[in-house]
Amino acid sequence: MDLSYTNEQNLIRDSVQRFARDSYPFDARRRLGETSEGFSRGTWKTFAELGWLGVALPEAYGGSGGSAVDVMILMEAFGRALVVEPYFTAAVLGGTALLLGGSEAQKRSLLPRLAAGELLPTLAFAEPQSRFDLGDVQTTARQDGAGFVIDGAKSVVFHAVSADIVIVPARTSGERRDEHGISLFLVEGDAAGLTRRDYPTVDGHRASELKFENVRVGGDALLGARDAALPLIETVVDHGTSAVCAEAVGIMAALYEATLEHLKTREQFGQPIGRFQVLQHRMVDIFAMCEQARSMALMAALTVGGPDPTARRKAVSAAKNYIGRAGRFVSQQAVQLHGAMGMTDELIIGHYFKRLTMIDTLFGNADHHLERFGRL
Amino acid sequence: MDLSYTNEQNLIRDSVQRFARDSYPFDARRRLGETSEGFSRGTWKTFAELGWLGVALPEAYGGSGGSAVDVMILMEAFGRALVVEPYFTAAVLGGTALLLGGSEAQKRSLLPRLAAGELLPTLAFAEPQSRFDLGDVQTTARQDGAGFVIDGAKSVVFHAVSADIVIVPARTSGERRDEHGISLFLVEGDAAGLTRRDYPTVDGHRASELKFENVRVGGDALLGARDAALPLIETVVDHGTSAVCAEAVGIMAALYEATLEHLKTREQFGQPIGRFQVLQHRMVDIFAMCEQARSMALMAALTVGGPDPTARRKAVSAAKNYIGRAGRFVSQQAVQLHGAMGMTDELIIGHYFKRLTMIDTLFGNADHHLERFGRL
Amino acid sequence: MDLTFNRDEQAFRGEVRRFVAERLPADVKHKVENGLRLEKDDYLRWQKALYEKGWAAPGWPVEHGGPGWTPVQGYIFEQECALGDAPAVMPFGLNMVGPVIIEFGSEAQKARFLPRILSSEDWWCQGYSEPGAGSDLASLKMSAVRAGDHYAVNGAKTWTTLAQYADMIFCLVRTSASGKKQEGISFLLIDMKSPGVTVRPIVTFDGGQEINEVFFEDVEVPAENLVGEEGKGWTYAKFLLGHERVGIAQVARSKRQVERLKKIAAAEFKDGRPLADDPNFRAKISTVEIDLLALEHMELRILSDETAGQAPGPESSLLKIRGTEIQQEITELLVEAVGYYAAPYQPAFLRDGANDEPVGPGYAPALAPTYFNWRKASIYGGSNEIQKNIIAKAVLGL
Amino acid sequence: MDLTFNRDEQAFRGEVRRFVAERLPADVKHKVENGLRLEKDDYLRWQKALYEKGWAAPGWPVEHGGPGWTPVQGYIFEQECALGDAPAVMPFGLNMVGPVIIEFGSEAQKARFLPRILSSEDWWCQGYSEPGAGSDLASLKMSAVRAGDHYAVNGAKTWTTLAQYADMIFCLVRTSASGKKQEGISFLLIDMKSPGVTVRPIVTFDGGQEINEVFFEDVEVPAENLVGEEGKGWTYAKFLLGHERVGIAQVARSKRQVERLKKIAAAEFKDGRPLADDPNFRAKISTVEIDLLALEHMELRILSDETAGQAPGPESSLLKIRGTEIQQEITELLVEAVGYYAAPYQPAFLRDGANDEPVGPGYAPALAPTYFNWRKASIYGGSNEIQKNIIAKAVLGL
Repeated sequence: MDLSYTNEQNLIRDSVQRFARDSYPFDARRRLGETSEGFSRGTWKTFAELGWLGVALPEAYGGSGGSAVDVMILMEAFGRALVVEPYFTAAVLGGTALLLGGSEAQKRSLLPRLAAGELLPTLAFAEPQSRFDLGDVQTTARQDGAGFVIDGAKSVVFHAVSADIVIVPARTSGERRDEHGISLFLVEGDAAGLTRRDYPTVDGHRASELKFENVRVGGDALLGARDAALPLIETVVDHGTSAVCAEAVGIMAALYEATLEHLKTREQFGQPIGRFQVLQHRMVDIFAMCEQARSMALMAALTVGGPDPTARRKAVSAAKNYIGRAGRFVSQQAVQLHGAMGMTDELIIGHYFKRLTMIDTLFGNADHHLERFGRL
Repeated sequence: MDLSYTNEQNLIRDSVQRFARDSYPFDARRRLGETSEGFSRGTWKTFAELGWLGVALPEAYGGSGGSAVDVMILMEAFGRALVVEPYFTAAVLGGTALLLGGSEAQKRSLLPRLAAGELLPTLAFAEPQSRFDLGDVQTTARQDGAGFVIDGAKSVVFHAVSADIVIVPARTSGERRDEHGISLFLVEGDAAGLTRRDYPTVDGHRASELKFENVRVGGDALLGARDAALPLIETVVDHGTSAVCAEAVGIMAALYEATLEHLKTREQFGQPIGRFQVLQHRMVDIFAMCEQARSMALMAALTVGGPDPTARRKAVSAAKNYIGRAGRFVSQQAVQLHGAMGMTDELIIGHYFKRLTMIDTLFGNADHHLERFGRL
Repeated sequence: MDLTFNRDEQAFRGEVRRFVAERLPADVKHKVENGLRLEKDDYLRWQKALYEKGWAAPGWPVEHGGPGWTPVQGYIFEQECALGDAPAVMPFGLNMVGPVIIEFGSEAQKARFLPRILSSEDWWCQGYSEPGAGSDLASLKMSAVRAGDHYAVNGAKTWTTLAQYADMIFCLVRTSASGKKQEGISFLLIDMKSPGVTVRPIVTFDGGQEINEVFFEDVEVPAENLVGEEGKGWTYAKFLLGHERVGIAQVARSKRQVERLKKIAAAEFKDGRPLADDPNFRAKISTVEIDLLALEHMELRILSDETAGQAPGPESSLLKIRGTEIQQEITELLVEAVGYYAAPYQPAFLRDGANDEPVGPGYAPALAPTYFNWRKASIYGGSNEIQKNIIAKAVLGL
Repeated sequence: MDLTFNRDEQAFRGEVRRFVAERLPADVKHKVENGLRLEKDDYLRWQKALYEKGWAAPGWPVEHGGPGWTPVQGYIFEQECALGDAPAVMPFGLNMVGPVIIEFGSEAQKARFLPRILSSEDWWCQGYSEPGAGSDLASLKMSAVRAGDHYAVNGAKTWTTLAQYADMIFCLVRTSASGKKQEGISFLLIDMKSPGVTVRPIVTFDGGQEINEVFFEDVEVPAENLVGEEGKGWTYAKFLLGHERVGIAQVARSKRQVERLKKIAAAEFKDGRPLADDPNFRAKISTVEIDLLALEHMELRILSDETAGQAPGPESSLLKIRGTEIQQEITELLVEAVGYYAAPYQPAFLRDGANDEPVGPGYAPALAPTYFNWRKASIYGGSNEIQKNIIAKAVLGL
């Protein structure tokens, strides 16, 4: 047993922390909110050059052969900087889906471009009625000659506005909530019959509602086995969940540090407010949750790529549940301890709050993962 | 709307508070634990003389025509004094069952004796498998001529060791958890075929496991309508629940006062520990819960005797849930704030703790009542 | 003892209910019901309807235009307004500066300000907090220096709610720097149109614009705008705090929100069944409902004591703490209920003017912003930590 | 990075597991598994088996009889003992006074006491708290006055765990009343059989007899029993506190209790179905399981830092706080699980000697007493409030 970083991981960590500190000022991030894509293509290119987009991909496909722990290191720093570039969508969800589901030809053609920052995939994992149930798929893909015709709707598809490829779960057989009968398709972002309604999210990202009307794709658009994609989707989403857990850990650590600093410097009643015992103990609770949240994210990252699906599900759901609960407490208390100042849009505190709130919902909230954990 | 006590209620309150303060010392209460009945027949007689046993019975049956609010006043003081006399069993459960279920003849023969302290009934509302489900009745009553033959088992029957009459729900038709088919029977405490296993409870009361083997009762032993006793049982148990909510409120108030006093007098680090802000805020939480618990017990007492069964159930379950949660917090914190001293058997604190814990279980714990509330 | 309203009280309740149903503008009701953002005019139209009926200032003495209600009537009025989705009354004029002027103001101040508060002609705001003095009000710095028949005022106030709408501001100002901090504070009424007053909006992280910084640069304030005596401002501020009890728990408004939560939970689906039927989510709803009942009946007991002649005490701090905790809990559950559709940011749908259909269900757009915004509730008006300090000291004697 | 044990660690785990399975007496295992009360002999039989194997003192240096394990091996040992239902090691000799003697004791003290601790020949207890000094240890009063070659000791210690079994007690005593409070404190080893020592049992409200008051009346203690220097007792006590980290979180023991909880919830019925299938109860079990995973992995990270050479810091206070909170939570859920059968008080069934069948299911009698008893966990060894003070100061710098 050894929980220390390798030399390579230390290098990645240094480089991403430096990037977050020096090259990703909060003001610039806010201005990105006014652009149509909501992020910087220049920054995306930098991510590619630094090897981050392919960090968890094998070298054969242009990656650097790392693991979910490397992803965790990046995501933690991205959390701290509130990075809006579509890393978890494209590199984690997209990358994992293509790597685990793709044929050799698909992998060879797509993954190197993803790692180079030239291809931006996204995964349409939710439908208007599905809530957090990945198997609740009403979108259909009807066989038509060698290809398929897709009809239906997908909701809250992150960064679809920028996506070259949308990975779409669609029903090739079975009924709405059947486990069997779901297949994955690669659909070009500008495919005929695919319409988007784009919007910003409350936490400063971009998402879209997608409508598929007679969208035709070729037989080579199928990703993975026909009718049997649900286990793959679940694995991919578990990788995404593990990644956003790490992002949340980065945010919580930043909130912890900012709040602790505030307690030490803000004076009221003639002394720093950190002299008040109630605030001291509250801060200890925050500290304890941050430490445990990081431990849980690490557990998930060390388990999510392993061979045992039950262990993977348990670790990911435990981490997501814990981090959902802890994130809520930490973000609420960070605002509370900052007082009215914590309510302002000017301070980063509120933006951390919003992102943590949305991470709880993402891929299923604390309750969803508690139940999933309990069923395993 | 008016939540002030009537003059009569003020008189009862003064008299029971005086009794609890002057005539029910904790030491004497502890010595009762070593007697076989676990309470004092002399005290019981006093209760009768003071009119407390019949406080909620109509004057026609030897009572004083009061209400559940009068019962609340008594139970609150009994809680504070940790009274072990079987008031909630005999006067509340027994009295309410006989009053609401009895024929005119049964009421005339039994209630005046109950009010006079000469008849001690109890209600066998639980079975070994039933948990908190009042309709889970396996004990059977088979018609035999004009009478019935009862077979089965009842568990944790409070004060059965002293009971002249056990009121027994038994199945006259239907299956184990059917709502229909349950009837109530009056069984003499010394009936042939009725065997008891008596034991003290962890909170210093007495209870027994009962076994019924071919216990014969006459046709006049039936209390209320045949096969249709469940609504009556539920009403009676709601009265009991309302009463123990008031008892819990008395205990919580006593814990609040004792702990506040401890915070003001116990010195550590050169000052009373009540100077520490964390303990101050904890004490405020305790205070807030005590105030709200009292409000909930009052709501239940003011609703339980009313005409609307849904309102009754909602009020009683809301009160029991709130008091279960608040009681747990208050009792745990009272021990914690007393430090190691709070762990001793010598101090009354631990005994309050035990009784509050058992009151949470009694008639269904906080979770049970939360669900019942949610179903209404 | 009786939990139900007597015949007179029931009749009164009916009267209020009818009035709200008839006179509350439908568009305002719609906004309140759906948690949308209210404009100045929305508040004013409702306030003016109340004024016409003589119900604008439930807490005021009859001689100044109060309706002369019992505490129970006041409670019923609050409750019916909330259940009927009327906007909350802006407290700054009617519940805050009004009672201070009534108690401590000069006859001239009464004659000049009270009628305009009653009729909502003047919109007031509150100048207490300063950038350096949040919870620790006593260390405020904004100065008012007497010069002939006026004060020269310099400094800044912050977190000033809806100052952008205000005609007048009541301020705690420092008129003396010597002696005990509290004793150098005075209570001054300032016209927002005075030269030297500027308002800088502060956007909150939910995207709303409710609070402001207000700067005072050599503002001349007539000496007749001083309330009571110089140096007594702290006393008046404490009086005001004790006065602000009615409706502080906001039970009826929270009940309306729970109803809304239940409706949404019934409309949302989880694993093919209504979310409202999910045992865990139902347990959460039931818990908050029960907590609300506990708060409601604690408030009723306090009200009953008040009716019996006992003055309201610092227990009102408990109502504030529990009231805001429950409000915040409900906003959280609303976000949970709606799943992914909490995410889209659609500011157009937070007002009423959007022509389009929103993304997701119609009830969704306001939910996350309301959750974010409502974090303020445990901070403003004395943070909940400060409230606990008050109870520990004043009630528990610690 | 790797969460799994390497081959050597796995082999070691197998060895410990086999040892526990073979050498732990079945009756002792039964008691631990079912939360029954342990007697002195139960502890001793297991301790002596460990001693024979050379595993009695995992934390001690090899020269004094320690096994020379890595931190990970120490962790595995703790874990396997807990999972195998071995009794917890009584810490007073092996984990508390032992390390102090090793670090600060004279050669004579080492030679005389350490072997007897290792072999469990001496049972030690701890004399810290006094009736007037609980959390505030520095104000202790028990006095030791030097008179020739001995100290004359007078005073009382309280909350002394299992003093009734003890051969020796280590005490903080006051050797000087002048100067800073802490500087007048010394660390003294006292034979419990000395004339003038009396033990008064304190019954706890669960009915147990674990704690005692110990009185000292003109007790003569040889001066050679002073550890280190006079007036340095406070320093040694702090050293001891920092040392007592291993296993403080009790994760493996709590895991065993969760397993037991699940078994009981599967055996209990609610509305005709196993309680374990009830969504709300299942959510509670899952929550405590997840909390336990969070604690476990925090402990593993600390362990990993330690293996990498970092000294254990005051973060161990976190392990104590969360460990005891989780233990208490599990005891609560066990009481909930068993419904009415928590009520019967059956002290005979808390020991192993009862011939009869208990009232209710066999697992029920110990549940309520254990819940009651376990309230001590957040009080002893420095209450959880004190632990938070320590973290706030030492880790957070507040």
